[in-house]
Amino acid sequence: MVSRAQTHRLESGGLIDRSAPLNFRFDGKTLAGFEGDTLASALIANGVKLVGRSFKYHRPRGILTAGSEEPNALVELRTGARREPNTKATTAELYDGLEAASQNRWPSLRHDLMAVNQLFAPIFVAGFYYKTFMWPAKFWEAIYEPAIRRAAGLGRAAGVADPDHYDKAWAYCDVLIAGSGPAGLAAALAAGRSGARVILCEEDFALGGRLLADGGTIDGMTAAEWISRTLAELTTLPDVRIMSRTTLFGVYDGGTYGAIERVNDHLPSPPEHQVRQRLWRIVAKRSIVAAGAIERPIVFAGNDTPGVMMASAMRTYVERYAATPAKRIALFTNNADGWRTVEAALGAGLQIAAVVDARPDVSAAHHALAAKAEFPVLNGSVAGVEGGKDGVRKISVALTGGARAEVEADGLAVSGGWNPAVGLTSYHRGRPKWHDDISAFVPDGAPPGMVAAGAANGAFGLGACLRQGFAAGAAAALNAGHSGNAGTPPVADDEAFSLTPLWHVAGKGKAFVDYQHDVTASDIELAQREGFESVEHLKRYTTLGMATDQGKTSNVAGLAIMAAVSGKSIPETGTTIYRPPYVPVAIGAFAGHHRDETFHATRLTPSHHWAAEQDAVFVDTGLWKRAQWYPRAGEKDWLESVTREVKAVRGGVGFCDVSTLGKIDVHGPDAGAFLDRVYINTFSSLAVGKARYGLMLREDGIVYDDGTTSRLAEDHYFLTTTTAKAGPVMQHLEFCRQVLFPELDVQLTSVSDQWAQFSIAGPKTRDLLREIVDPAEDLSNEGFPFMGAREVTLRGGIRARLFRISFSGEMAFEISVPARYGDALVRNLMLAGKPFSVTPYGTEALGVMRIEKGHVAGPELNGTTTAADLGLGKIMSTKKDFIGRVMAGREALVAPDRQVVVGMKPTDRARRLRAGAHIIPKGEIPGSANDQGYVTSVCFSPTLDQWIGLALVERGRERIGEIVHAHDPLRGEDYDVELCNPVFYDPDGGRQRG
Amino acid sequence: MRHSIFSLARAALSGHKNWQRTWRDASPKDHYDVVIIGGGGHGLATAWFLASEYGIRNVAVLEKGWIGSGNAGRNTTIIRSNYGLPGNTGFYELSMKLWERMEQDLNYNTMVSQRGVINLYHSDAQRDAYARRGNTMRINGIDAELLDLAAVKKMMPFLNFDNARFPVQGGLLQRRGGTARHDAVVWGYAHAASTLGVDIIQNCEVTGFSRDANGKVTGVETTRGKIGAGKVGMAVAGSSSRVAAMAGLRLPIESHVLQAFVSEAIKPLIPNVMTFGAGHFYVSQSDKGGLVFGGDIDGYNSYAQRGNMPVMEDVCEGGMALMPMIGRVRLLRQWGGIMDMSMDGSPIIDKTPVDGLYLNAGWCYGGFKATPGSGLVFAHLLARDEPHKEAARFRLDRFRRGAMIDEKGVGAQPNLH
Amino acid sequence: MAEFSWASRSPLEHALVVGAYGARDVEPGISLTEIRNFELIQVMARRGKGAELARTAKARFGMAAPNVPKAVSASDVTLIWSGPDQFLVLSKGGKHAIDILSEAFSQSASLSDQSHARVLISVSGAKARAMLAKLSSIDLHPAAFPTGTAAATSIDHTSVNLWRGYDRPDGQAVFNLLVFATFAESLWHTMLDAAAEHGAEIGYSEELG
Amino acid sequence: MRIVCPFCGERELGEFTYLGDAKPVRPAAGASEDDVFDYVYLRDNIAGETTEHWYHGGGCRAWLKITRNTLTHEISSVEPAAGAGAAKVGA
Repeated sequence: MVSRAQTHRLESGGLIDRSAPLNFRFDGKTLAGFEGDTLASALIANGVKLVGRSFKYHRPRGILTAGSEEPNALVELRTGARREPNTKATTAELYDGLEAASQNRWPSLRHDLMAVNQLFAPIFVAGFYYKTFMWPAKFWEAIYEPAIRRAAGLGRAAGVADPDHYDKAWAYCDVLIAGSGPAGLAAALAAGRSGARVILCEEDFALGGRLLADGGTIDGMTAAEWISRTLAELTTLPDVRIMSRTTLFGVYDGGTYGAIERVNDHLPSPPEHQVRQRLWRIVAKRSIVAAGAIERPIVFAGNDTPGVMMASAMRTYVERYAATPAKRIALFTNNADGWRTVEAALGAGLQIAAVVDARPDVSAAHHALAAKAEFPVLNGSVAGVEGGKDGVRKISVALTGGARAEVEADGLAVSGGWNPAVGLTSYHRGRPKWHDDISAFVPDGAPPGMVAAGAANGAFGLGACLRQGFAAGAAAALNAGHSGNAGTPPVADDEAFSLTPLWHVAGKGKAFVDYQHDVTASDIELAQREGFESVEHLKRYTTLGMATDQGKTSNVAGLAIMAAVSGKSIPETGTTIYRPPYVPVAIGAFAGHHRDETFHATRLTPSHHWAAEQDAVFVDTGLWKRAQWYPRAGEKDWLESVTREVKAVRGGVGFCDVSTLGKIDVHGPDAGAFLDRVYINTFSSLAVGKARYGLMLREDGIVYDDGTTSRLAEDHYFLTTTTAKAGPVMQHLEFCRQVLFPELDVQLTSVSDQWAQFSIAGPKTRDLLREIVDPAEDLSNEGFPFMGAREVTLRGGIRARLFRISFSGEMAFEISVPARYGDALVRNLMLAGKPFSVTPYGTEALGVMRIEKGHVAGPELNGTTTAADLGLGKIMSTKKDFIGRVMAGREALVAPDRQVVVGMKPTDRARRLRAGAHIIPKGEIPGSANDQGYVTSVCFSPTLDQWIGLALVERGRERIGEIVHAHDPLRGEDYDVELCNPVFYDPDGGRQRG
Repeated sequence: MRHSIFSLARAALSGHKNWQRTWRDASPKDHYDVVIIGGGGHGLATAWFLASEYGIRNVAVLEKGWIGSGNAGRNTTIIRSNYGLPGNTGFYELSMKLWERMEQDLNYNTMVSQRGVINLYHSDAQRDAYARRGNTMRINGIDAELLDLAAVKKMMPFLNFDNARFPVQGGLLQRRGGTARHDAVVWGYAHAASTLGVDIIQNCEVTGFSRDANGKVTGVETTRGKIGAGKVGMAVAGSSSRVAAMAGLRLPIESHVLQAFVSEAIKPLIPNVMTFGAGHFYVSQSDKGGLVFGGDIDGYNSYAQRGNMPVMEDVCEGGMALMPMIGRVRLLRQWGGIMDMSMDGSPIIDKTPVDGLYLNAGWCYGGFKATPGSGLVFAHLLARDEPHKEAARFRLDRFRRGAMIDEKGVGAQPNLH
Repeated sequence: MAEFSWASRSPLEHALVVGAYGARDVEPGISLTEIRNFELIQVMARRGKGAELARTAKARFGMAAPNVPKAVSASDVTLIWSGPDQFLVLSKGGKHAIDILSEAFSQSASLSDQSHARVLISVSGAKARAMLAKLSSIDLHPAAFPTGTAAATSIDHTSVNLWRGYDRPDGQAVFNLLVFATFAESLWHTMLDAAAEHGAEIGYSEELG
Repeated sequence: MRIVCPFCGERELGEFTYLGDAKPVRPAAGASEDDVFDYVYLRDNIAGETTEHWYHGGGCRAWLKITRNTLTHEISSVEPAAGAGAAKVGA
């Protein structure tokens, strides 16, 4: 039974389910509706006319349309963290408990104090702000801008994290169809019957498009009957997929389309484990745009009064929702189609006050209808509307010939004709073509594989829509390689379509073109007067068409008016560029799963879970989580832990997971020759069983990456990269192999994840290793000298690789085992290391020891330094060609005054250093002229018991011993430092060779 | 008519019937002292500085479409001078100082809004790099502050601090940075330059160069006929290679698409300009209420002024990683501009090997914020035939000499800058 | 002298929880099974040795190695195409371990052991395709991706080898995924998120399917 | 964009990485600084059809030569790099 509250609901008819009543709240007031309603239709059924306030003047606004083109009826939907500003009431599906609030008003919708803006309307014309608010300069940020920002902006975002989930998915089809109206359904039938994989997207929750409101007879059936039969057949076809609540919003290269599925927006919140919305990337061989057309307003004084509604929308509310926007309706039309609203209204027992028809001749049938229903047909135009918050009261009509008339009505239906939805067909910067017969822009070409059909293609008759849709469906299927029998097309009559173009009725009072942005006809005239004649200038100067409705109702009228005032034709004036998305899409949907902690994937080392058991502190390095240090009970800060770890290594033995290094198998007879071309130093001469440090340049001569590479066999090298460059170096080497040096017989395979690799360092390294490694293996200095590399067997028979290389400067080995044994190896090292109090150390201690040792790393390999800058010029071979050799010789890269790596320590031993400080000659006032370098890496050195650092300093190596000034205004620090040898620890390297 | 609240009120009384064109709609003359190709912000600013600073008023600006139809109208409106390398630092600060007096200079409100630009950092290494950069700025007299986590939380409590993949640790803040209304900058320079006698000629596409026997450029051939010129300046970022090719030049430049996005208008949510340090995302909120945001270039050479979907997703992922509160805010429009990506990520302002032809190009992402500075130094070069001191390092031969200005340190791969 | 255990630990040992996951009110639409402890060898032909490699492979495995994106199986081994002139050898029990194969292919190919570099996950069930559509950009429609089809592709910006094995006894398609070991735990969580709405049955096995 | 990898078939853009114009050829050993400079720094930057190096890193790891229109993004041909796979090249 019809709830008492629904004063404007018809007793019968419509596609609502009267057995499923729903309660909802609008601005705190509880109202009732039915399943099948939109928020807009339910508001109408409850007699609500005032729904929102406009952007600039805060004028009262009602519901203009019944679709995603709605400029006025925008609300804040839902509450709290789920609040969605600017939600179109016309597309929001009603659910029980829905909460909506009007926006952009204060304190209330009925009494909006911001409406005082209307008093200043004479000043707030298009572009007014460009001409004022300039004095005094400081006032902009302080006063004007905050006021403007507060006044603008429509709805309020939640301001807290979105609690809902989103995901993204891929779909493939032969034929993609946008729209489920007569053209779309006919296309799906033809393509599906032909055997094609079909996806049909419909943004509405009900299928049928305009048929749902306009009805009609197809194959002798009612539209409703035909829709259900068609859907029934489509579901029997194996590869036809119908996606309702899904808007196709964009077309991208290579036949990739973007669509947004509102999976659970029709519920208060998504069920557990389900997403709110899903972003689809649909790959289609062919696509058919059957997105219909949008009825366009006529611009006249007072055309934004609540109760003024598009004619097609008004009959949609009556026919589909059994809701009556008004009891006594006037129609203002310039075409025959508008009259359907009269028929619908009469059919629902509503009164017609009058029809104002701008066409010179109205059909006999319509005259007969008027006579029968006893309403006048006035030849002329609506020149003004009396009314306000509570809707339309009276309409004044300028009759052809000059006389005036007045009509009492509480609702005005307007039809200015129809604009095909040309968005999708124009997103590759295509420009639609003007068709005089329907006075509208029609697609002129489209992205590859796409065609338009039906109203979207300018075919407004039902019969034509079916024919075009069916033909397009069959053709698309055939082009996609499916030649099955498409059967016979559905048949219907074509209504006559006659239209007399009418865009703007001159007259007193504000006449709106862009309702939401309050752009009036006079704004467009002003823009033209000021030289903003190009439609793009017009758009940017007046903000025409830039609101949330993307100008769906305003663009064409706007440029028609511009054409008129600038004395050009509409096609000459042209359209702006159409931009995706077709409807606004939640940012969360584009992100999908990739937000918060799942923003990017995470890489874990083989010892990760063991380290976590030790309460290690982890640091993000690229995608990796690495143990940064291992705090112990009683240690007051990271520095204390790191210092302990360093001392433990220098004094005994420690180990560190270095599995994050990039590892590459370089195989083949030409492996050595290949490495000679990618490294600045030579590897073909490296003996089997030996490792060597290597440095790579970019082709522009700048240092790219470094690492040790070992020769495990004549035709097998094991190359390591830095953690950061693992991926890029692999790509670079493949480029060298496949593109630059294809004649070399070399193969590359990333084995980064195959090996768990640990650095074991400290004077007691051998003692520990002997516990782990099979006793038969000779680890003596003779049996396994510095820079040796070979496979060994561990106790228990596991095969491993040992590399005698040192980053810490201590006697050290790197050991690698197959990754799934990494966890066991760590535990065994701890077990075997007990007697030597073996100490796991993290990346901080690693960093400290490399700085003490003067090894360069990320902060020095910063993409602007040369080998010589890093003190590695001497290893650059002069006897061979290699990547970067020639460009490295350019004058500015070999200039004597370059900034080069040097060590530094504060003259005040107690002083802490910070990276990022700049180096200024002592006693000089800092300026760009004497800014001679900067500090790259610093650490507290437990070994030297003071802070030390590395810096890039002009002529640094010639200035060892010089006292310079470290200038750090950001942190308010200034102090003297002494430039010194970057190798602070064991300069002759005795310890690592010992 | 001079703009002021009073003139506006006066105009209102007369129903705004008396407003003149914002700039004269000029037709080409036979000859100009200087012809500038490109009616974007840089070209129009150059013309205005030539007329106002260097007294050269017989100037034409040629625009193939409507003024501001290139990157001047397709950017994310950010202004800042937080660069770290010699050459960039001084130049962008010169530009920032010109932004600060632009409205008074032009008598046009370009809505310069110094709301602050903050670059967030997420690791110690990033902090150190920002410290180096911030100190460079301070040493050059530019405002810069290094904020710690607490300060960032205070300023932007809405960021994702609790469950972020790459937690924010702090940020480098330039309070004088901010935004400006991009179209208004174009119209403002057009308005002011036109007032000083500069001819702004729209729908006039350059199709070739006129050269004399010695190869000197003596003018341009256009869709509106030959136009003679004492000097010709190119300010056509996005099309630099195509125009230069007409003079037989190859440039160290590639054209790439940079997308930008705007959301539906919402009430004030984001107070400043932010860049995410662990992904490709930067954002500010326009005075109209839209979130204006962007990220990385699409990654391949392109002259198609439209974006692809993977980058669109990548940018929104960055946004949702940094501030998941924007999940329900809707993306309203997506567009793409064509960037002049140079081989070191920094611009080129120099004479060319062709006598009489001057180049202003290679702006990468820096084009909009550089607009006034670019106009001044390019005007200086055109007027004096020697580089302005703040543009002395933007020479064309720096690549040959190895004197690159590579802020990102990625080398000669434009799509990585 | 300490006694060592060399327990092999799967990268998923921490994250994989046997049992039901996600939606409970529905019949589990997906089963996710990790296959543990296998041998996986990358075989890449040397320059100009493609044909020789093919011959050797046929002799060695009794079937031709795939030279297009396919996976072929014999009783004791599966050969998975992984790129031009290269394939992966998946087996158990050491018969096709690195040392043995290196011997066999020494003249024609370069081999790298990947046994520990990958995690093998098998995805099947009525909703397997719906779930994989969220992770993979490959068209898995039966006509486009029949049994035996393989793809070297990416999930979550990470390289994976994906191939369709023999259908389950109940006729459901089975999709096998080789993912990088150090990414495995992270990808596993992504897969669980994708599976949750359909309800998933989680398990692991020592048997190659 | 969709790229038809000659080895894998049609794949989405995300699997590929772009390097740039494939026309410049790396000068042989002993080339002059000018020649190498030209190779490293100067570009035709054509608006229209151009041949480029792309890497199928998210797939079979083959380097490809792709002919693509920079105005429309339409791809007219995709070829493997000379040294992709085990192709025998030169000596």
